[in-house]
Amino acid sequence: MNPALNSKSCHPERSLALERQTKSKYLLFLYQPRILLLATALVMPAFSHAQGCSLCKDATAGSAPIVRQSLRRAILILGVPAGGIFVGILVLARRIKPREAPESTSQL
Amino acid sequence: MPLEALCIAQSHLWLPPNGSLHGLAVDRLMRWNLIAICVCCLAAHIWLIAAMLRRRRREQTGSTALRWTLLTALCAMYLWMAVTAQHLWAQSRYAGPSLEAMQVEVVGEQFQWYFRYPGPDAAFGSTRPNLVDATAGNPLGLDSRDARGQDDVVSSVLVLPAGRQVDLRLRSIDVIHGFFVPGMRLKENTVPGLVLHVHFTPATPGTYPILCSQVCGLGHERMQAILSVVSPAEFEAWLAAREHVRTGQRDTTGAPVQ
Amino acid sequence: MPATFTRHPVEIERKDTGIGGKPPLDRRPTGGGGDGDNWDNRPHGRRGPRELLTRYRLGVLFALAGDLMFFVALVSAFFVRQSAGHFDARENYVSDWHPLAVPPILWINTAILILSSLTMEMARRQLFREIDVMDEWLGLGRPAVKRAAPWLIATFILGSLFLAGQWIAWEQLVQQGFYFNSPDPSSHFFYLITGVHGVHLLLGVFALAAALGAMFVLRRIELRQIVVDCTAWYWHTMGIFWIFLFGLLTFFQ
Amino acid sequence: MKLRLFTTRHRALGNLYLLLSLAAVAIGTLLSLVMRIHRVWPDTPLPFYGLLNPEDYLALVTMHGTLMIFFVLTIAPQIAFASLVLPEQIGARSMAFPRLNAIAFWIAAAALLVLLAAFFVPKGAPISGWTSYPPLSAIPAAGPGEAAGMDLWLASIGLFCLSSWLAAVNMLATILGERRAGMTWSRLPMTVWAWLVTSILTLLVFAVLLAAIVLLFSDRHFGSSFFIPAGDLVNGRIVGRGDGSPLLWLHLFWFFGHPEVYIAVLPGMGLVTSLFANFARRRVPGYRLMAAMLVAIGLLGLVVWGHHMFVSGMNPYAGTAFAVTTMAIAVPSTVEVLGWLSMLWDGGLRGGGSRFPTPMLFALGFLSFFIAGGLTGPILAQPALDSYLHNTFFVVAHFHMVMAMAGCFSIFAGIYYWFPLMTGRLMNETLGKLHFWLSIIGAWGTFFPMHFSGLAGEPRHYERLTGPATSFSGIVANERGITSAALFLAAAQLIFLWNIFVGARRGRIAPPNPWQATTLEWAPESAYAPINRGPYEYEIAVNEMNFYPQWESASKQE
Repeated sequence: MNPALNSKSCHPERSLALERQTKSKYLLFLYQPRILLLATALVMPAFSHAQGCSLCKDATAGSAPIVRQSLRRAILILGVPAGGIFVGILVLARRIKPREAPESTSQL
Repeated sequence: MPLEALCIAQSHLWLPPNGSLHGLAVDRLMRWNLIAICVCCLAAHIWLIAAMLRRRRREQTGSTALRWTLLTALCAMYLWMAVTAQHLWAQSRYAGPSLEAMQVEVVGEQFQWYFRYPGPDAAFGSTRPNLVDATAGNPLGLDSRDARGQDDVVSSVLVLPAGRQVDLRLRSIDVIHGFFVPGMRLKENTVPGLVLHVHFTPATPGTYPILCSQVCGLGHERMQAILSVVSPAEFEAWLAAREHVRTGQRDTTGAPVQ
Repeated sequence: MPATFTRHPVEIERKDTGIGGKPPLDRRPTGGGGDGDNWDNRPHGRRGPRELLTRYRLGVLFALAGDLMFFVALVSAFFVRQSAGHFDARENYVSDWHPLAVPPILWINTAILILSSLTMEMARRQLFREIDVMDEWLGLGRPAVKRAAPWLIATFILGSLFLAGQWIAWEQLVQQGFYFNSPDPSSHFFYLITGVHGVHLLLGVFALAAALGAMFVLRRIELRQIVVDCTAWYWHTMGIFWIFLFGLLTFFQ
Repeated sequence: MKLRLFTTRHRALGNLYLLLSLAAVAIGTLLSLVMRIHRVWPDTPLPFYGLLNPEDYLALVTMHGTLMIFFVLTIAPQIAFASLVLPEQIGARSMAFPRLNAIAFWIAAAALLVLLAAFFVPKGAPISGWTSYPPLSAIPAAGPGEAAGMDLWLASIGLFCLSSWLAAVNMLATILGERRAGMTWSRLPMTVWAWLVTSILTLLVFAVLLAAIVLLFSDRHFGSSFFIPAGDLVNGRIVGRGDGSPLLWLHLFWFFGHPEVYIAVLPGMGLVTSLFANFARRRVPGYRLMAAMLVAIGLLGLVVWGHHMFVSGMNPYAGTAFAVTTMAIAVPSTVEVLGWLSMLWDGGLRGGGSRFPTPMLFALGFLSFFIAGGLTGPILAQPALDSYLHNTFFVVAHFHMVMAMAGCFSIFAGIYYWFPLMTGRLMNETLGKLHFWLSIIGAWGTFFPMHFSGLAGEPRHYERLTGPATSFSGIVANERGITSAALFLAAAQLIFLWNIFVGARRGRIAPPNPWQATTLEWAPESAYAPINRGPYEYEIAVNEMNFYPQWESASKQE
């Protein structure tokens, strides 16, 4: 795991480092689609800090920290199950063999 | 396409004249991005047409190496785009406004922009939606019992001094509007229930149109205002004139005094 | 598996026993070429036993995955709305969310629902007991249906009880002065979540009734199995959803 | 093919779906023409209508977007083409649940009728755009059309969510469960991969949209306050009761709205891959990589929705995070484009058995628009630039090129390609080529200049340029050009309609496998051998046939 991605990166330079490292991750998964999942999983913390940074004087200064924290929770609540179901269906698809596959008939 | 790439290369690229400090960097970034994608688009189309004209051959001329090189190059381009753009974004948005930035409140309501200056006490008076009454000269619902609001100046034009950083607090009374100043390369929605802040520094004096960029109802395209950037002296004079007529009813038809 | 299962060829496709295990000997895929009875080029190739069951289970599974996202969206809205607020005239942040004390009867309802899930599972198992299924295939009465029916009826009653309990919970809330459109958002969410889930369970109860009827009407054992099986999976999933939603409403107010 | 209404046969349903989309696209195009004409001559009364009011213009925008995105770009490439050829392509005899397929179609048809009914209720259709941001869409008093029209809009989209949810369940069950022996994951045609991804996306995001619609509806009618903030004052009445948050709607809606774009364009990507392989007579280079990239686009597409909200009061750090993921999507898309280009280049396309029939031309057109429109994506993915370009015509140009035009061209390609499967006849090649060239000229002429209007800062949804906005006077010439090009483009589609209807009646009878294709939808009725070869085995010199169809079993070869 990538420390810069998990640490609360609220400062510009650190979050720049954050997205550089994330980019390089994305370049990787060209060769290894599996790394895509890892990369997405790594960006998730970025989302989680995205809405909840106590230093943000700007755009959301009008909303209380609890709102941003709840928004970040909501983003995770939306994104994580969706990605999970997506990957789950793909895994299921790998498990199911075409009909009359020579050895085992597909069962759930 | 090549012509576009050229005339993009030599500046203005159809953007309205820029009047803000950060606008220069935005324009530069925009220009280089447009050049990059025009070149890519052009190259891709040339490749496409060349492939259509190329005589078919039996043997597999595997261009795998070429593909991966191109892919790496393009990814480097995306990385460069992302990094530079995020750098600019961080400069303009991550940090709050400077402490001596001038506070101005922008209020959008169907279909009109209002701009409120805090006055000498540098504090905005509280507003109540049930007091809003544009005909009675109180379009923002200023609470007259709030001392901080006594010296607030409400105007329908946004007059700003050149060279001083401005911290806009964006509010909306009814629906989501989009506060868009093309000349300042500035856009932020005004969301009811939220107070959003954007800060920028108007540089060159002049008048710039203020538009509503988020569809807000049947008068959407009429919801416009004028930003006039004046010299600090003129601005002081204008503000002083407004503050004199402040008592009792408010003046909502402020025009910049010359 | 005895060969007595084979009907005449036109009937064979998609009309197959739900009895698990390998396809009958003469149905084994003989991949490409082989004996004259190569069933690979029989008009509608079949996968062998449980094909139909698998298909319907897949359908129910995907439908429920989408349904899960529906509830997930409601839950995320719950959390956002919970913390939303505004700055009052004195510039302090006030929120209009007041935690709602859920009626205690919900605990009883939850227990009832869990119980109904158990009875549903019993009913489902009854329809997959090899001996009874064999008998039904051989036309010796319908022991499986006879065993399953009481459990199914029990599930039906328990499900109706749950719905009635939810209704009572609403009544109690109304007596406490919490309506759907009362200014308190937590009551919006209570009514919305319980209501949406109640609609799902209402459909489930209808499905139970339909399955109960179908068990006696349907002539083919595998269809009876499918009806009960899919209803069971739906019912279990709704039970799990309810446990999560109940935890949300109770502990995350 | 005889078109029976209450059928459950997948091909007939595919035709019905396509006819539904055809009706929707015809209406949507007419609406867009009215908009274009009104933008250039705002004060000339329209025939049969009279003068167009501002709210009418916004209603046109809303209905155009809703019709095109939901009823054309979601239905036609995905479920229409899927129920047309998906079962054959995986070697099945029908969809997993034929009746469910029919039910989904009829729900979609009902949704279309409900939506069109919004034109005829008092105060007309909704004016809040296809994104219908609250509070504008949550408060009937907020504008004309926000009362009954908005309710009908919500009902229609709710029905549509239900329909596409059922359709997605059906497609998933079919793709996963109904494949013939030997149709392994590495032997699926690329279209099936695309349909797999889009049906998963549909399953996930339309449920969320349905939830959002339920919340909005209860805000409108049951006095709740999910999206309406406190003290919200509309038309002099305080309607805000609780502390609702409009941003919540934005999050929920765009969580649906962005994957929707991929639902619209991914099937086209799969289809053109097949068409390139078919007409260039080549294998698909890096088949596994291309398929994996389709999946990657779909998966990444789930976590980029925030880039529609850079200027909507979202936290700047969220902007960065979403911008990173959005940029990341450019990578798999680039892999796809490079794959196509090198695939076309390697063999060369002139002579040697490779041809340019109409489907191939439209596939190439798709590629052109996908490149041109996709490349502006990385610009809009940068918050710093998007905060200027957001909701300007630059965005309009971007998504019309990469979603609308690329999507429509892939639909055209599919219709020309699979027309023999629908009607047993071929469409007229000459008319088809004419249709293609006029269309691509008209489409480029319509949507490319919009970039310049957008760079000049002209916002969307403006009925006319008044007040300070007249500073865009330099744009007017551009606008005229766009409008005339749009009229040209629409006129070119008449050729297509004529070609369809004449082709369906008196077109040349199609030979079996007219395109010399390898995928299974062209298999003769009698071929049920298990699959033992990949989908794109072209340019293999065997006896008098330079390709192996997938239905040719190994035993037949030796």
